[in-house]
Amino acid sequence: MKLSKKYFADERDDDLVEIGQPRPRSDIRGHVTGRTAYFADRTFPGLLHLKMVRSPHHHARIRSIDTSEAEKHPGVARVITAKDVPQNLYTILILIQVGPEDEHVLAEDKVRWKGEAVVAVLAETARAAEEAAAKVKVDYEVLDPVLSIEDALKPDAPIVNEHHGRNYYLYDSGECRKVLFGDVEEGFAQADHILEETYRSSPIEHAPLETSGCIVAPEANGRFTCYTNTQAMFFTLDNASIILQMPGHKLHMVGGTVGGGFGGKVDVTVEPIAILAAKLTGRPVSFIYSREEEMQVSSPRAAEKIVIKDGVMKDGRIVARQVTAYVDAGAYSRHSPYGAQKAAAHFPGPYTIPNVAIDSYCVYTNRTPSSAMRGFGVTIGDFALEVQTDKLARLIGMDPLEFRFINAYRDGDMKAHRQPTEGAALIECMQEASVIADWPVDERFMKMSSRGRED
Amino acid sequence: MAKIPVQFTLNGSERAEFVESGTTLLAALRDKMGDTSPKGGCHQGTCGACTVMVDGELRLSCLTMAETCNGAHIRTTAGLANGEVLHPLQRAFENGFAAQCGFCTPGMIMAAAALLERNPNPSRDDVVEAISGNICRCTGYEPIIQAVLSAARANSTSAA
Amino acid sequence: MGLSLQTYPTASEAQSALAASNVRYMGGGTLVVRAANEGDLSFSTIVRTTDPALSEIETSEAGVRIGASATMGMVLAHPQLSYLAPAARAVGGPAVRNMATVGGNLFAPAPYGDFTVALLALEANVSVAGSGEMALETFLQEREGLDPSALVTAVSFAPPPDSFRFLKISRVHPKGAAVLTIATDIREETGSIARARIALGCMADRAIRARRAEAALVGRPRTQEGIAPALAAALEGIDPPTDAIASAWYRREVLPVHLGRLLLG
Amino acid sequence: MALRRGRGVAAVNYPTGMNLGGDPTQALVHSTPTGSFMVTLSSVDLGQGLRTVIAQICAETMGVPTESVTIDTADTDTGPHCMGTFASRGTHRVGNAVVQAAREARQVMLEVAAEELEVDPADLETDGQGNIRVKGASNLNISIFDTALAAHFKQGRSISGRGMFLVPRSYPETETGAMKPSTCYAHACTVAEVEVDDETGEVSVLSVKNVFEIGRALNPKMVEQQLIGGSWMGISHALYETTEPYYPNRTQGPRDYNAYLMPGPGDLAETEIAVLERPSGDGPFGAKGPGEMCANPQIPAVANAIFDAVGVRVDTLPITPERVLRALKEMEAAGAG
Repeated sequence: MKLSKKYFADERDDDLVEIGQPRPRSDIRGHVTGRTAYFADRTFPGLLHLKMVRSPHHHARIRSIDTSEAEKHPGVARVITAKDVPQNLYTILILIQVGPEDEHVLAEDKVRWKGEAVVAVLAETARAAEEAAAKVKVDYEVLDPVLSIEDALKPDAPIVNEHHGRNYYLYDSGECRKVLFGDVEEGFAQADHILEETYRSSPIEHAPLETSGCIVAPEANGRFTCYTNTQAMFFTLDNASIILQMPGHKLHMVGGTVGGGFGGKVDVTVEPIAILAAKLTGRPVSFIYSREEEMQVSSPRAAEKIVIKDGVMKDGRIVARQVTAYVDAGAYSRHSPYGAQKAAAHFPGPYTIPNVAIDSYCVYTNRTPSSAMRGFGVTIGDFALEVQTDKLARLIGMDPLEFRFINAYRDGDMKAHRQPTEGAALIECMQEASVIADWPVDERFMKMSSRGRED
Repeated sequence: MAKIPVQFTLNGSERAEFVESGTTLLAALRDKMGDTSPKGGCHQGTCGACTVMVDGELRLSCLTMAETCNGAHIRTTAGLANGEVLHPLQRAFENGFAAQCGFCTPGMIMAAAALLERNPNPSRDDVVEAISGNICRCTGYEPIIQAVLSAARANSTSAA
Repeated sequence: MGLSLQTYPTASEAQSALAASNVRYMGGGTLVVRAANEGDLSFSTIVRTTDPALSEIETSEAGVRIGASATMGMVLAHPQLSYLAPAARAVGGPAVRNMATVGGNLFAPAPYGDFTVALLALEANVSVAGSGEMALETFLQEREGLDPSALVTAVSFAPPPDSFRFLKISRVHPKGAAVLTIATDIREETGSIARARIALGCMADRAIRARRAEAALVGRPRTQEGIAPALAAALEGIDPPTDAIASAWYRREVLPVHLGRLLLG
Repeated sequence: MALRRGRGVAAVNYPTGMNLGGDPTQALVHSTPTGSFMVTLSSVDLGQGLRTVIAQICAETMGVPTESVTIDTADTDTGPHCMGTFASRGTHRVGNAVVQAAREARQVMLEVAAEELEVDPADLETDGQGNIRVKGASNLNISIFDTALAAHFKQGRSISGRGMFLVPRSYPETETGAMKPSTCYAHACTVAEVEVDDETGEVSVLSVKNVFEIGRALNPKMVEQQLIGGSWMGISHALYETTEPYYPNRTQGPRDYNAYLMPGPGDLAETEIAVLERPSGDGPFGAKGPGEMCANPQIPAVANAIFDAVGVRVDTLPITPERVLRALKEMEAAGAG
């Protein structure tokens, strides 16, 4: 790695003692000797294993659930259904007032995605739990699923999630989060070229080496200690407290080093049901996703569809950018309304464009609920923006790197969401890239600065 | 359920436990013998986090039945260091910042140790092949490859 | 119910144990223990044998016999089987290769079973305890219909002259599941192909012979034009799977490309 | 057959912390009787090395060596609230809370030392080696060890501090979307070079040259490891990853690491990293959050390089060999027709 100190040297104090030093990682000795403690590196006598019975359908009504055979299976300690969960309806961001509650801890009336949790089985061994889970009988009436953003937004589409009453999230701004700046139609009218393109992505899994999970131990004083690999201790505690209708002081979350997160361990999907199981049985409970569950059941990065329409001048200036973005939330909100909102704030990218219109939708389908993942709301948007930018440069016959210099934002420029740019450094990154990648650009671009405009 | 005796040498110590028939070596090591250095990343044989050595050969402990290891010599990352003196691979992983979350590290180090025991002067391709059964989601592999090569160099220097 | 493992000192005792219900035979464990870990409830007893005869590898100029319990690692380490090293190395990473057996590979579904593709091009025979010997091609076709207690004990084949080639295309390197696998044994005499054996992996749910392509090669020169009919013929009768690695469409599209490169390479 | 090379560029920015703010973190710092320092948090270390960088931030602020700082975290019985480790917020938000807590603790520490030395606290400085001395008179000094002992057993004071960092929540204006999503942005530019097999659609990323502007590299080696890993993940997103290869048919959904595709150790691009530092106005020592941003620019850079190599656009992720080959065949058909 090259630490390039020549840029912005006057804005930095480089005479610090500890900051800037390559101190060894405090956890590295544990990692290389195998002694780092992860949540599952503990043993508990009498540990019960939780296995989840999951929906085999994208969308179905539950007519009945019969757990009687499963309960009789040797080694089974308890079978848990929706009626056992004190506050079965929840949504994780309710803590910061992003509602409505739209998801069941265990399915009640309907299942809305293939893999949704329906019944939890607790047994002495994982094998006994598997065997008993196979004996749970769920009678489903299969419903038409909604499997794409386009289908979800059709006027006659089946409703995926009745708690929203429509197949998109309703913001205070309406059916989407909007950003309006300048006059995009006027911009298109003056443009030399218009380019409208559509970009898409597939869900992406975090694939951490350690799957999501927790072990809950009931304590003698009536509290529950939950050893968990959550990325957010109090997020988990507070949501568990609401779901279980249990005061927070009854709960004790213990984390440690997490075996990779990437956003996949921000959802609160394992802890509440495991704590409930420990409460109902009085025994320690382990609920750890299998690799298959981690891959297909834990929420992925959302599939997205992004339509970008640009107006560009022959001299390289982008004069209008209209973005319509759709984030496929799957069946439940989790963090997707937040993600779609973050996308609205991120467009039109790190460029100064005088006329911008953004519509960012959070859409519900009968897909695995999507949620947080490294850069969500931005990562796929950046793919779309930067491929589009490349297309614009080629459309007017300009070098793609030089084209970006022309449009790059600089300190003082007003962004589309009406914040003045501060602390920009895109131009300097491109200057350094020009050098290290041997991609020469015109001298005037090498003289540019993010700190202001020449004229 | 009848319990089955398992008895083997773990990192030089004689160990014996009773396990349920059908228990994997990974479960026996972690739950019965207190060696949690092998990690259960997939239980499918596709991630390598549970890699150990059985009689000098790399094995996936999640796919190995514990009772098939009776009488064997089993080595795990927990037994690599000689007291406080780290194995050259452990030193190289530390110095090279070759671990982030650390969950793949014990298995990765066992895979690398098996390579260096057979081939003290591996090429980059040899290292790539040796760790190919071990998934890492954090580092992008390059620091790990460099650490293994550097451990090999350190070894050959100290031998010379 | 739980799960139990039964270990027998001889193959014949293991074979007898396989007659019971809910039993699965375990070679190296890479298929069976995985299935058990994943909650496969179709078996509750795992049978294995420690019979040393099953792990033997015998090589002579006349023939090679590899015991079903021999691992990919043992094949890789064998000095007389270097032509099979690329195929053995195609199976998993080093730890898996120390476990995965030659016998087990015969049962691996696409996109796995790369080693079997090599054996198929070598026209190997499979020894099945109780049923005697049968051609690997027949075995693969009749695999599911065999007696539940049928136990594969060995594979055997004639060692090829320096004419054996193996190619595995995967998305991930060096260890990745196959987009496709090709093994060929092409022998030339006086400028044209006299004998051709081609086996394909991932062109059906199990390894298959490309007999039409083989026929289209015989008598032809090993040139771009010479092999062209064979490349077209290779697409006849295939039914490639669609999986996470590649679609049937893609596998079909690139089979002639890779086969052509292997034949001319 | 032809292996055709191309290169592409992409430039991005990325906001630090939760979008629109409103994501608090608290920290407590206290000394032990013998002058070690405990930072108490409930933040989670996911492997990015939060504990180490937080120890460095505390040490720099206190004026003590990093090794004398212990991080006690991820326990809700002991640590005060933290929103969590996500949204590239760890270093920035937790770091700021720790700076505030450490400043308060440092002030008490200097007051205790001043009383022992019978000087004005404003005249004192730390030497970074575990001592406090009078500015300009280095013979007038006291060790932090003795200072902590005096605080505990003689003066009856607690060398401790409380820290809290909260970017106030911004509420978007409904019609215009006027809002404050973030207080600082990291930046990046990546140039990728690829080789495309025009008969099979296979893409190899030969090299990626990444420039990242991250405010301040608080620990350059840990920054480097995160940026290298992130760059790998970006390439992986571009070419490999999907949980639903043929959606809506879920039958081929990957269930393991054999089927969930990511570049293996034999698929690595030659990776170059350059880091620029333009300190943020409100980050601890100018730091911004690089954790998420570093995996983004490779995706469009690779896509643009593929176009440069073979002249086709694949606007759907991941850019699989199949999608490239289909696009090549469509282009061929269009050209022929």
